[in-house]
Amino acid sequence: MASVTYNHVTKRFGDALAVDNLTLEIADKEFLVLVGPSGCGKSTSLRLLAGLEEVTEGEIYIGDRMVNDMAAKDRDIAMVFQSYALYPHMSVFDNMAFGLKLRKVDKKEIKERVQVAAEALGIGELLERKPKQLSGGQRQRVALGRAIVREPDVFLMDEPLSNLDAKLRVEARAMLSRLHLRLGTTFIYVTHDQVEAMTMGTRIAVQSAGVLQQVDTPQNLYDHPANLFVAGFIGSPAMNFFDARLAASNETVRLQTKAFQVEAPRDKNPVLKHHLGKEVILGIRPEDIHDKRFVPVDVAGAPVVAKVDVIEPMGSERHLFLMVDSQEFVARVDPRSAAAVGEELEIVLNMDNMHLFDAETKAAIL
Amino acid sequence: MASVTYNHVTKRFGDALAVDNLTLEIADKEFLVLVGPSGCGKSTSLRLLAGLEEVTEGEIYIGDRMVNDMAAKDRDIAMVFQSYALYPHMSVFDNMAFGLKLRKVDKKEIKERVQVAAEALGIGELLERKPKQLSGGQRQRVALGRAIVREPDVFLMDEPLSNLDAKLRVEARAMLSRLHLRLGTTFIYVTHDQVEAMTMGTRIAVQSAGVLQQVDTPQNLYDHPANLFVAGFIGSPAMNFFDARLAASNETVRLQTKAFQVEAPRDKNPVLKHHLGKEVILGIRPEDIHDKRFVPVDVAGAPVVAKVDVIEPMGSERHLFLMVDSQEFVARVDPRSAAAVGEELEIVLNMDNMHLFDAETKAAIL
Amino acid sequence: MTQRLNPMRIGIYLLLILFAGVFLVPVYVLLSSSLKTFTEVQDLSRLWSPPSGLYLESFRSAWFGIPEKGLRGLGPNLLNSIYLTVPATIISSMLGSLNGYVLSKWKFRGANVIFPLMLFGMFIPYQSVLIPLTQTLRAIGLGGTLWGLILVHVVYGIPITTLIFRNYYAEVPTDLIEAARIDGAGILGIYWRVMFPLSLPGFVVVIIWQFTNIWNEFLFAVTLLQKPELQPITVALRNLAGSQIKEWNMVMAGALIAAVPTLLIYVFMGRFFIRGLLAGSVKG
Amino acid sequence: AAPAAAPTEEVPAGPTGSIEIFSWWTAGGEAEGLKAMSEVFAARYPDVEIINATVAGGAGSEAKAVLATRMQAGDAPDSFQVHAGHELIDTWVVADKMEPVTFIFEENNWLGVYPPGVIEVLSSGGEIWSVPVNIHRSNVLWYNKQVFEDNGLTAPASLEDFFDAADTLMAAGITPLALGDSGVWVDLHVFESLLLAHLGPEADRGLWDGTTDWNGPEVTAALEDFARVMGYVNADHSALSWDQAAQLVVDGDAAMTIMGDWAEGYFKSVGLTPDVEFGYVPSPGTAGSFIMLSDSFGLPKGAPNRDGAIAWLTLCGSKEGQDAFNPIKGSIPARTDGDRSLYDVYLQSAMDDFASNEIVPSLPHGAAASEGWVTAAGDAMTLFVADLDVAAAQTAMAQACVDAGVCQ
Amino acid sequence: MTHARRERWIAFLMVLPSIILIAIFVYGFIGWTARVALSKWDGIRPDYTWVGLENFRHLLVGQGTTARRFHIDLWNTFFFTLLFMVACVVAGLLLAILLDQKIKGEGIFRTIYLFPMAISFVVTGVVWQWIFAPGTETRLRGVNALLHNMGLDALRWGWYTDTTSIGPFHVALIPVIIAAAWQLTGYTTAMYLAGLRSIPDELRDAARVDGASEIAMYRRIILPMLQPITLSALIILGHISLKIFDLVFTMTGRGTGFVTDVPGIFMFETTFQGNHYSQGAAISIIMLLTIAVVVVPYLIYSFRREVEL
Ligand SMILES: Nc1ncnc2c1ncn2[C@@H]1O[C@H](COP(=O)(O)OP(=O)(O)OP(=O)(O)O)[C@@H](O)[C@H]1O
Ligand SMILES: Nc1ncnc2c1ncn2[C@@H]1O[C@H](COP(=O)(O)OP(=O)(O)OP(=O)(O)O)[C@@H](O)[C@H]1O
Ligand SMILES: [Mg+2]
Ligand SMILES: [Mg+2]
Repeated sequence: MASVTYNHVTKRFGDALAVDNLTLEIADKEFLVLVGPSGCGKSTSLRLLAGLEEVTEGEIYIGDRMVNDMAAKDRDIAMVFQSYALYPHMSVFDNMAFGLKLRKVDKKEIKERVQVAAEALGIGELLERKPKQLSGGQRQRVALGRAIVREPDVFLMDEPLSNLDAKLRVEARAMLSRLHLRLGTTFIYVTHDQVEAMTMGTRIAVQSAGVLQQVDTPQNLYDHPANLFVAGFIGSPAMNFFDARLAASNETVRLQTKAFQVEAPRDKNPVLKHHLGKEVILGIRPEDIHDKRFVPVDVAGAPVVAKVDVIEPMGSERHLFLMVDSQEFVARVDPRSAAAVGEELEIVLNMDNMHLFDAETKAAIL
Repeated sequence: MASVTYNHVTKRFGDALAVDNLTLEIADKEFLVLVGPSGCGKSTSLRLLAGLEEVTEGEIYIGDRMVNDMAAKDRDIAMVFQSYALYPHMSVFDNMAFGLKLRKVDKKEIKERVQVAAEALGIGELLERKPKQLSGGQRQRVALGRAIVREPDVFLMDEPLSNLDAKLRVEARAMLSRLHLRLGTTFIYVTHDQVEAMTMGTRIAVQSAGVLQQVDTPQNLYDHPANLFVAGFIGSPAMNFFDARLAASNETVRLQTKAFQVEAPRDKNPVLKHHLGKEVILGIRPEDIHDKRFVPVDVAGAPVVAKVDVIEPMGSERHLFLMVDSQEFVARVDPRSAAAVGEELEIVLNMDNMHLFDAETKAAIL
Repeated sequence: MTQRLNPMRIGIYLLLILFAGVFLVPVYVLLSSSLKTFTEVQDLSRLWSPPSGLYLESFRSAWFGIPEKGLRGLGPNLLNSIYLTVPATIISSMLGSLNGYVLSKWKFRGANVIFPLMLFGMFIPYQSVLIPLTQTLRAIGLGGTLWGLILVHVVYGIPITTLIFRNYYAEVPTDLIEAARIDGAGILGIYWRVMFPLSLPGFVVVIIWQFTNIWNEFLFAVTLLQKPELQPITVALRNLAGSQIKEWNMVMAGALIAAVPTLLIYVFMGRFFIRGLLAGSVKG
Repeated sequence: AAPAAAPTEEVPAGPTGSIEIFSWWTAGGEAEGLKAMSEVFAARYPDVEIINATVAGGAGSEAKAVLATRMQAGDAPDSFQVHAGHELIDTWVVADKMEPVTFIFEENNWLGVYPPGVIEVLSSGGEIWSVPVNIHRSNVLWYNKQVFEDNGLTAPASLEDFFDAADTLMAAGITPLALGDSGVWVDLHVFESLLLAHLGPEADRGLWDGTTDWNGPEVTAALEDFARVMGYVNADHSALSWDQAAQLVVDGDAAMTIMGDWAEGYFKSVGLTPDVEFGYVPSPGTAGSFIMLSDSFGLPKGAPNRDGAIAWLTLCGSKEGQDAFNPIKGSIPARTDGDRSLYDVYLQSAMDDFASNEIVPSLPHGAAASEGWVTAAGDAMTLFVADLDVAAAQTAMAQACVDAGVCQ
Repeated sequence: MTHARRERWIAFLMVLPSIILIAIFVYGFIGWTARVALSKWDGIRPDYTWVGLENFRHLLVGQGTTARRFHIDLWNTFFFTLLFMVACVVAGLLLAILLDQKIKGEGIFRTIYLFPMAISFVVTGVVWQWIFAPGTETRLRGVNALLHNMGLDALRWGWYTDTTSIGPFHVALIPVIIAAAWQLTGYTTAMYLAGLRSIPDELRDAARVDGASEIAMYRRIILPMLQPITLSALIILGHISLKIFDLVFTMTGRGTGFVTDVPGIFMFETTFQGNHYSQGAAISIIMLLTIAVVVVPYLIYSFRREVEL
């Protein structure tokens, strides 16, 4: 059990900068999710910690130990790979026991630990099989099991759920959360899927192009994204953005987009008035756009008329792809909404939950 | 443009039954999604229609033509594969033009049609590239383009979005929906992902173990699943099931599960009273389970106390994994719900939306 | 992992160089002998000493022969070897490729029996078929002709080329074939337009293997081709050595000349060799 | 340059077309000699083109495999080189693959110019089966004159002389006898000289027709001497070919070697002069006998161009042809009327011996026994030089004679 | 005829030429050879008189030199094949592992290692014959001279001229094995290299994280995973070594006391030198059976594996 610290860590591959001056402290027992688009340096950050790549600059600590020059095998970490990287020639048991055998753990103890871990993961029956004979979900659990039996200081996982189908992924997420609670070990988890990040992380670190953007709890990240990138990355369907300009008349501040004009709630005036006349970007999450006929009672917002382009029924809700002029955006509405494709629909924007970003710096204003 | 009819179609591989007596009519211009778990025979059904497998029994019609003995190339269909199956040695242009060249279409026309399709898909710039030089999303669009330029009677797609990441998949779904509207061709789409099925299909056919379970519109399927399988398969998180027994006292019918007892709404009595004393399965969708503190105004349901096991914040909502005794179930609650793991939470089941299944036949009662 | 020069890596390089040295020892002998005079080369105790001078006469004699002494040179036979090896390699590769394609992607009933039966052909000792072979070739009118020998190399090349291609094509996704079928191509169209263009790495492995073997093959060539003007270079090379006194310096020079084309193939195609093996024959 | 002399023998009327002559003379003096003979032929028969189908490797090796394969496929060359004697007769004649060439001998009146011993070797069932072009001698001991002089030795005449000289040489740190038996026939080659020394020409000839007992004491003695000889040879004999062994003599590392008279060609090719740097005597104990072998050409049945082949054979047997071939090849003519002035000093002495000595056919070179017998004998010798087991070798040699159908 | 059946016919027709050729040139000829092996064809003229298994009896259980030679040959083949395969596999694997360490100039090394395959056995045989010619105490040759110059006189010996045997194993085979291994190690190296390249890096990473040192990683993960390649290599090497002829024929021949004799040479000599055609055919059939014993299980194995996939 240990904390992990990245201290101004940089990694270059030749000329390419994969991780840029990363400073990040991960507390003991935390479930930190590192999320970001493909190629942003997530895996590299993780592999630096694992000892699979060498740090170009900066230091990495596990607990108090500076591990820059320590071989992977000595770092007392376990890692789950996207491909699971199960040893194809070994049985499930041998896969799980491999790390322990190398550490010369007593045979009886190995057997016990593997048994316990396997039972916990529901693969107790499969110990004799070869990886080839397992389904995707089973393989994934073996990979987890292999990490668990090691009882490492830190658990690293690099997109361990990417190869599972939707159903299994949902189950596996919950399983991982429970596992983290039970083991009480530090988890560092890499994914490009914001849903995984949101649902499992105690904190989430968002990375983009090698640079750390924001670190916070899932709900805070969702409610208060620090910048345009985080706002757009977290949430599905993604937040809608509108280029806008702030204009004031009397006590109301209005947001003028190319497509429509809406009023900002009064309580936001103290902040907004510092930005009058500026180019800003208005952000509205899809669930804050309602079909006028089904606006929840506690919402009072700005009305707009939009054309329905595509409808995606989800059973418990509907995603409407809307257009005003050439501006496209998505609304997440009540499933009873009977809007039809091509229809001009009256919608309501819940401006209480609006976000606002500086068009230039992309930083959050609100 | 054509309708498609499967007439008592069966396909066996040796002894294994892949498709069992499938009868299905697909109207012209329909977007039919064939959905089901892995190995249920979806791909096989599609491949039978494409002429890539031979029918064991029954007939397949495209329009009025019986196509059982017709070669794939004469069926005037186009197909998009999960792997995209782009010809790696050909440029994007040649990939798209291949089918036309084989059909000896005039060179100038080929060029025109490819150009138009490419522009429509936003890959007009990439025509000179080789597939290797494309990203996943681009490849997917080339595969689509290759199908489009052929202007076939029927479009077949076998999990064309499985290899895209979450973000791209959301975009691609909308693109496919728009494409279907624009082309006005029959689409038959295979997926194991119920979200794709729900969001794109004009109708959905649910298959399980080679047998067709139900064919209906997405919302109907969601609201009125014909049996336990469909109910569990459609919707994410999946519907919660509780083994129960119906008991009547006075005018109220009660559902007794191992974990709790709830009353059924009075208006359902006419149906329920035929099943008193029977073993049934109660189905409640996660969104019909509310944190008592955040019950929407229009919902009046049955209160239950449950222990919170795992919490998945999704930003706009929260998934709570709950336990009563050893019965696990999931609730989809308001994001403001402050429930903590381990807490005993008061929840409310919206019994108006309850589902009920015969424990023996698994058919829907309600 | 780490790429810095540490003692470990220096050790690796040293080992590789050491092995390269050992591998080159016979090549050194070959080369230095070819540059020696007859008396020098006869003296085996001077095997390791470099040639006393650059005696290129052996190369000249090996290439042009010494007509006034009744010695034929390799020159014309090199061309024969090319006329033999190139078509035989191409045809056997093509046949192997077709077989591999059919046996991996269009299995008809019995295909799974035919394949191992074909493979077994790889293992027959060639000395034992010389007599029926010559008789058969004469019976079909190909006795003593280059085409007869080409046929023989093609036939005995079928097992290995089929094996390599079948394994290679097994890795080509079946989706591609199906896409082409739907696009309107038939079994032959798919081969020509899709499979064949994808086969480069497979062809490299097969060509390297076949070219080397056919080029260096001696027994069939010497038995089947009588006319000196038709004989390939290996036979001519053997003929550089008389039955009693063998001028090894000239033979070695000839051997070097004879090895040039195969060497060129290695140099130009070697890069793809591993890739081809990776995709194909490795699976065995 | 073709000799201008007019043909002395009668020419069959105007053969034309091409003839394929199969031989293993691909390089060196033998190829050059063949070339010289072909030129004579071309001058005499300008209308016939010679296809020189040569395959390296000598008898019993690739060349034989090629020939056998072709003959069985019915693809006979017009004429092919073959060792005169049993190699020809037991292989080809008994298989009914050959036409007798007695008529050529008769038409050209050759019966008088070839020694009876040669005719005997060529004949079977009252017919002559091939035309010999040359004669080689097998039982020759070659020695380095300088080494002999330095050690005060003279060329050994008897086996006792030989072993005495060998002891002297051993003491001087010189390998007495150079042996290069990487080719199996070399062991047989040495052994046949020893057999002759112990048996004498008469009994030696009897070995091949069953009249001399292979289990007799002389054969035992020959084998015992062979075992003794092996004590005086270079240790690396099995790594060397006969010419590399000869090189040992050239270099003075070894003093003597027993080899056929083609060795002279080797000594000359490295620049030595006969009687100056190297000397030669009959193998110890065999003076007065001449173990002969002969390259000859035969007339296969079904030769595509029979007339051409006959023309070729006529030339091979002619004085002109043989005098063109042999001086270059380093052998003597099979005829007794060769032009001595064309031959060097050694060959002249060989011609003298050939005319006067008892002729004995050679075993390893196909004159004395069938190929199957030679092979079996070779196998026995291969084992013998490794284990020097006299009894086993004698049994095996006797068995080989039985297997060949000659002994009972 | 349905389209599917028609296409299967076309498929069959595409391989038909190969099938016919193989049927004649392989199985027809094997049949012919088998027939000859059961006859008493002894001499140039074919003689198909049936003698049953007489020829085999003569070779396998006879008393004479023939059977003695053939027994030696079988042992020689056994040891030659065994050691040759071990040498090629061990050296090939070692070189492949070394080359897999992200080596600069890998292409050059690879070409050098592959180069021997490009030269005809017929020539390399002679070169190796010279190299391993031991010479005599007074005049050392080849490798012995080199060893002497390096002061390694203890390592000098008679190489292929040495008639010593350890049990049925003739030490003279060692130089022949070295020569053969030299020629084919490059090929095994290439195969192993391809195999190493096909092992995902993630597996190595997984092993490292699991606590494996580089050596442990190779021993416990990489090597076991290369097993199928080893099998393929063994088959290719095995069929070459069981049939080996040219190299031994030119390098050492049968050797004194048959120390380096192999069935290929025996078959060739007895057939084309001794004119014992039926005996030669019997040797061929025994060679073929030996190969079949090795190869057929392999074919079955790879066939099974495929079905499993
Ligand atoms: N071994 C390497 N050599 C060179 N460049 C590399 C190497 N590994 C990664 N990179 C580069 O570093 C950058 C970050 O790569 P990394 O694998 O960390 O991204 P990622 O965030 O994990 O992406 P993904 O979601 O696709 O896995 C990329 O631009 C990548 O091309
Ligand atoms: N060529 C074949 N030979 C034998 N069995 C087959 C073959 N193709 C499919 N099957 C079997 O038929 C059944 C249906 O397979 P199919 O591929 O249609 O499933 P699917 O619904 O597409 O599954 P997935 O979602 O995994 O693609 C499976 O049990 C499968 O194993
Ligand atoms: Mg990554
Ligand atoms: Mg499928």
